[in-house]
Amino acid sequence: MNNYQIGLTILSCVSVITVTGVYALTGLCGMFSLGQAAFMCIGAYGTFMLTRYAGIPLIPAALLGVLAGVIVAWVVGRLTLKLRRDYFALMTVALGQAIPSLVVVFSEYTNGALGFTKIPKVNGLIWITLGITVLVVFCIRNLKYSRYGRMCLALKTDELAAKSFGINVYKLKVKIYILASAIACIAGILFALRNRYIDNTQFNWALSAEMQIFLFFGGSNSLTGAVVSAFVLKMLPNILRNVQLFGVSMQEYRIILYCILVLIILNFRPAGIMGEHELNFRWVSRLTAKIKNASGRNGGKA
Amino acid sequence: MTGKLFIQLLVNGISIGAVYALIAVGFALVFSVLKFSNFSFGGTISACAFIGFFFQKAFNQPPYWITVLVSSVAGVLIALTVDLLGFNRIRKKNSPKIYYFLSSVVFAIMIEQILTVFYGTQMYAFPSIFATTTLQIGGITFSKLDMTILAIAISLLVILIIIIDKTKLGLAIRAVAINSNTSRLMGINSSVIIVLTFAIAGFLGGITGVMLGQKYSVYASLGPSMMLKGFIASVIGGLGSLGGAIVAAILLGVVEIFATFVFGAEIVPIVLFGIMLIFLLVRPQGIAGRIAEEKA
Amino acid sequence: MSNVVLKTEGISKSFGGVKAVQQFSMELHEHEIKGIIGPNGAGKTTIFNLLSHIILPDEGKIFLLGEDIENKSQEEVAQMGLSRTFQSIRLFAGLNVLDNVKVGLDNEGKYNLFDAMFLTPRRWKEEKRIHNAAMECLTMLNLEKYKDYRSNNLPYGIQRRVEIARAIVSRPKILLLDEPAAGLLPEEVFELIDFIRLIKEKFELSIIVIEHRMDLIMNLCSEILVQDFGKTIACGTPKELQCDPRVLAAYLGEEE
Amino acid sequence: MKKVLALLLAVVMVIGVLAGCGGQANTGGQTGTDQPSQAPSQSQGTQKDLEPIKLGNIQDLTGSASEAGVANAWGVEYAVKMINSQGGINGRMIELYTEDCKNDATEALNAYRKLVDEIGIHALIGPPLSNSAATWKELVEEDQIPCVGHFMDESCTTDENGNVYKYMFLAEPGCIQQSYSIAKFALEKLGIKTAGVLYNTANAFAVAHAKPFMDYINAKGGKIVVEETFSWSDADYSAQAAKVAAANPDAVFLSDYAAQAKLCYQQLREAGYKGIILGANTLALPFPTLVDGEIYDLYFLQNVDMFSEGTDCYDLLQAFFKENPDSTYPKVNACFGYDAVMVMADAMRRAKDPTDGAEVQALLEQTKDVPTSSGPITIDPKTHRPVGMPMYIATYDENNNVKIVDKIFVSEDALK
Repeated sequence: MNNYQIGLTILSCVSVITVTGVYALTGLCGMFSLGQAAFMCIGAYGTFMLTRYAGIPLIPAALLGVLAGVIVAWVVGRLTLKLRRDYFALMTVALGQAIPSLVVVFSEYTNGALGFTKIPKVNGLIWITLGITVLVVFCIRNLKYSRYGRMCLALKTDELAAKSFGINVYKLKVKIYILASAIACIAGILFALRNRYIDNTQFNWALSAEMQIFLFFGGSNSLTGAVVSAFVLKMLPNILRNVQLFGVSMQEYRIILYCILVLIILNFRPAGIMGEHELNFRWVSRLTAKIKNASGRNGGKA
Repeated sequence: MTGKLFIQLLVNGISIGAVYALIAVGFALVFSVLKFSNFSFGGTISACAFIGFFFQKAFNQPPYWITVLVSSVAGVLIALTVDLLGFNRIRKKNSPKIYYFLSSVVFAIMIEQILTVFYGTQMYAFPSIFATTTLQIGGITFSKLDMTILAIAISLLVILIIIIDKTKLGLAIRAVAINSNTSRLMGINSSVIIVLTFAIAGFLGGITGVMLGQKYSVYASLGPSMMLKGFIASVIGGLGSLGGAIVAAILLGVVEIFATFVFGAEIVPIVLFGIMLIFLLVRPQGIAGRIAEEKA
Repeated sequence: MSNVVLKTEGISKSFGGVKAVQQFSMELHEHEIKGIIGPNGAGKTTIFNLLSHIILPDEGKIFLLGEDIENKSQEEVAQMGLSRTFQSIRLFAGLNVLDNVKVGLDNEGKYNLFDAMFLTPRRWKEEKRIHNAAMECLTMLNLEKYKDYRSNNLPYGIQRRVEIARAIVSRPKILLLDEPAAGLLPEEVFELIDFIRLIKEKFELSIIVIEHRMDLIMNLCSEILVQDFGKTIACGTPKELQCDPRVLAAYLGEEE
Repeated sequence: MKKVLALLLAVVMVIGVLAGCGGQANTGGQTGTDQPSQAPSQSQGTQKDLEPIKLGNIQDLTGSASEAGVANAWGVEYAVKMINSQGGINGRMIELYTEDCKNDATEALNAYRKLVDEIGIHALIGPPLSNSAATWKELVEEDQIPCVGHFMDESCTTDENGNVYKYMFLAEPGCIQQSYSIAKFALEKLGIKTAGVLYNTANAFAVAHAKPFMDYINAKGGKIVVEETFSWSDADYSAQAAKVAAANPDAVFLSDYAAQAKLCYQQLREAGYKGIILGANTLALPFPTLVDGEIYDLYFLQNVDMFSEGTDCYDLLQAFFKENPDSTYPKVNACFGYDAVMVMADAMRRAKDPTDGAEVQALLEQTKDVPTSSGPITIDPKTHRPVGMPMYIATYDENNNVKIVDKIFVSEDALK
C-alpha cells in the first residue's frame, strides 16, 4: 500500500472508531446524539495544544485530551440525560456548535480559523490506528454481550420496565455517554495525527450526522453492520473519486446518494442492512483460513 | 449605552426574534403531534427560499405576494413529500422515535446537499422590494424589511394561534397532540391531522424561506443555520408549546443581539448553549410550563 | 401471622381533579397472596405504581420491609426487593428470553464497565453466575426450552410467564402482579394459578395480585381488597366477600 | 471480533488493489473532472528527459468555493496548454492532473496524497484558499514537491517564527500586503482618521486581512475605534452594525467572502452608517448584484486591472470569456491559475532536471521578473512571497461598473 491508500485506511478506521462509539450510544442505549464530532474536536485540540504549548509528550497529552472530553461529557450528560430523549438530542446539536466556536474564541492558542498545525508526525500510524480500532471494536463487542449491554438494550426498549429491575437508567446512560465520547476523542486524536492539520469547520454537525447515517445503514442493532458500513462508506467515495456516472462525478453526489440509500433502508428495512445479525464466530472460522492466506500479515492479529 | 441605542437594539432583537419565532413554531407544531424534533425543517426553509427566488426570476418579478404564495405552496409540497418519503412508513410501522430523528436528519442533509451541489457555487439575492431600505422614527432607524417581516410574522402567528385555539381543526390537532391513539378512537382521523400539521408547518416554512432569503440572500445553509435558534427557542419555550416557543424566540432574539453587542459574536453560541443548559436544569418544563411526559 | 413485609398508611394520589387513590391502607404479610379487585378506573394500577414508586403519593406513607421509602427512587425500591410485572407485557423486545431474565439479575452483577470491555476473569465468573441463576430460574419454571426465542415470537401465555420469571429471578421479597391473566384462555388461567402457587413456594414470595378474573383471585388469595373510585370499599377473605352486597354492586354486577 | 477486523483488512486489501488499478487506468485518460492537457503527439523518446513532467493541480472544483476554483483551474489548464503548444519545458511536455478539494481540509489532504503517492507528481499548483493548502504545507517538504499557488495567508508560506515552509511559494501579494494597501489608500487618499473593522473570526481569509489592516491604521496615525466580529453560523449582524454605526468611524473595513460582506454592507447601511466602506478583493463583481439598495463610498482591492484593454490579464480574460460564454463578469482567479503555472514553468525551464523537486525548489527561490498576467513576479527567498507587486484599488460607479482608482505599492515590511 502506498501512503495514499494508508491515509485512506486510517481515515476509514477513524470512521469505524467513531461509529463504534455511536453504536454504544445509539444502537445500545437509544440515545440520539448529533454532537459526537464536538468530542473529536475536544480530543484533537486538547491533545495537540498540550503537545505544542506545554511540551507534554504525545501519549500523556492524548490521555489528558480524552480526559477533557470525558469531563465535558460528564457535565453535559449529568445535566441532560435525566430529561426526555428529545432534549438530549437537541442539546447535543447545540453542543456540536458551541465547541467549535470555542476554538474560534481561543484563536490566540488554537490559531482559530487559520487551522492548527505542528502536529507531530507519528511513524507507523496505520498500525497504531488499526490496533486501536480493533481494541475499540473488541471492547464494544464485549460490552454488548455483558450485563451492561443487556441493561442498555433493556433501557432502550423500555426505560420504565428497566427501572423496575433496579437499573439506574440515568447513571447507566451517563456512563455510556462518557464512554462514547471518550471513544470519539480518541478518534479525533487519530484524525488529527493523520491529517496533521485541524480546523474548527471540520468538526461540524454534518460529521456527527454522517456517523448516524453510517450506523443506521449497517443496522443500528448490529455492531458488525455498523463497523462494516462505517469502513466501506467512508472508503467508497475515494475509490469512486474519478468515476463518472451519467456525466457527473460520483464523489460530488455521494452524500446525496447515501441519504437516498438510508431513506430506502429506513422505509423498507428499518433494521439496517445487517438487521440484528452479528458476524458469527462459526461463520468466520470457515472463512478465516482463506483470509489468512490472503493477508498473511494479519494472521497474528486474527 | 444610550437610551436610543438601547431601543434600537431592542427593535433589532425583536425583529430577529420574530424570524426565530416562525421557525420555532413550525418546529413546535410538528413536535406537538409527532413528538420528535424535525431537523428537516431547516432544509425546507432553504429550498423554499430557492424556489421563491427562481420563481421571481423566471416570471420577471411578479407581484411580491405571488412569490410568497408560490413559495409557501412549495413549502407545503416539500413538507408533504418529506412526510410521505420519510415518516409515513415509519409511523405506520410504529417504529421507535429514533427513526424519525434519523429520517429528519437525513432529509436535512440531503436538501442542503442538493442545493449546494446544484446551486451552491453562486450567490442569489432577491431584488429589493423597497426603494429606500430604512425609515427614521425619533432617531431610531427601522429597516423597512425587518418591520415587514415582523408584521407578517406576528400576523401569521396570531392567525395560527386562532386556528389552534378556536377551530375544529385546531381542536383535532390538540387532541392528536395529547394522544393520537385515543383521538383515533374518538373519531379523529389522526393520520390526516398529522399530514395537515406537516402542511401547516411547511406553509410557515415557505413564507419563512422567502423572508429570510429577502433579508439574508439565498444560500443552501440559510435554513439550517437559523434552525438551531428555532430549536433552542422551542426548548426554552417548552417542547411542543406554541405560545412558549413564540415568547422564547423573541427573548432569544433580544438576548442574542444584546449578547453580541456586549460580549461579541464569538461568545454567542456558548451563551445560548449555557442558557439552554440552565433552563433545562432550572425549569425543564420550559416557559410554557408544560412538559410532554413520557408515558408511564 | 408472620411479619409484615409491606405496609401502607393512608396513601392518596390524584391526577388533576381525579382522586385515583384515596387513603389506601393495607398490610402484606410474609408468604401471603393478597388480591386487589375493582372495576376499571378504580385506581388499582395506580396503587402498584405508587408501591413501586413510579409515581409518588400525594400523602401517606409506604413501608417496605419496615423502612419508609419516601426518599427512595424507583430503582432503589426495586433493589430493596420489590418486583413487579405490568398490565401490558413489557418484555424487552431486543433481547431473547434468557437475556430478558438475565436483565433481572444484571443490576447486581459484580463487575464493572472495565471488566465488561476487557473480559477480565471477574467478568467471566460473574457472567457464569448470572447465566446459571437465570437458567436455574427458567428450568424451575419449565421455560428453559424457550431460552433462545425472541420474546415477541412467543405465545401470550408464555410471555406472561417469562415476564414473571424475569421479575423473580433476583429473588425479591415481594412481587406485584398486574393482571397476570389478562388475555389468557380459561385453561391457561388454571395453569397460571398453579404457576403462581409454584413460584410463591419456591421463591418464598409475598404477592399482591390485581385481577379481573374472579376464579384466579378466589383460588389464590388469602385476603382481597375491593377498590372502587379510588376507595377501598371492602376487605376480607374470598368467602366473606363472595356474599358482600357492596362488592356485588360495585364490581361483580358489572362483570359479564 | 478480531476476525471481523481480519475480514475488514481483507476488504481494505481488495479496495487497495482496486484503487491502485483505478489510478493506473487514469494516468492516460481522464483525471479529476478535467482532461489532462495531453502532449500533442510527437516522437516519444525512451530517454528519461523526454518523459512528460507530471504537474498536480488541486482546486475547489465543487463545493462552496467552486466559483473561484473552477476559474482557477481553467487558468492552470490554459497555461499548460499554451506551454505545451510552444514545445513544453525544454522539450518536455507537461501532463496535468487536476483534483478537487471541495474547500475541505480532509479532502484537500486526500487529493494531495493521491497525486503524490498514486500519480507521482513532480510539482503542484495550489488553490487560492489557504485552509486547503495549509494541510500540506509541512508535507511538501517531506515529499519534495514544490508548490506554487495563491494561498494568500502568510501562514501558508512562513510559520509564526518567520521560518519559510521551504516548498511553498505564493504568486500574489499576501494578505498583509493587500490589507496594508487598502489601509494606506484610506489614510493617504481618502484622508480618514478613524476606522472600524467588521470581520468573520471563523474565516481564515477574513482574519488574515483584518489584523494587518488594524496594525497599519494604528501605526500610521489613524485609530481603530471599533472592532466587531461574527462567525459562519450568524446571519444577522445588526448588533455589530449598530455598534459600528454608534462609533461612527470615517471608514469601515469589511473582511469576509462576498455573501457575508454583502450582509455586512447592507446592515451597516441600514444601521445608519453613512461613511466609507472598504473591502478585500471579495467585494469585486458580482458584489453589487447581491446588495439590496444603493452602493456608495465603497472601495475594494483588486489584484489586477481587468478592465483596461491592452494588459496581459485583459487578453487572458478575453480568452476566458471565449471558452466560458456563460461567465458574466471577469474572474481574477483565471489569471491566478495562469500566473502560478508561469512561475513554476520558469523555474523548471532553468532546471537541469525539471522533475527534481529539490532543484526546482531552489530555483523557485531565485524567481525574478517572471512575466505573468499580473505583471512581473519576483519572489523573496526569505518569505517565498512576491515583492514589488502592486495592488489596485477599485470602486463602483453609479451603474455599478468597476472603476480602478489607484495603484498602491506597499511592502509587507512597511511597519518593521
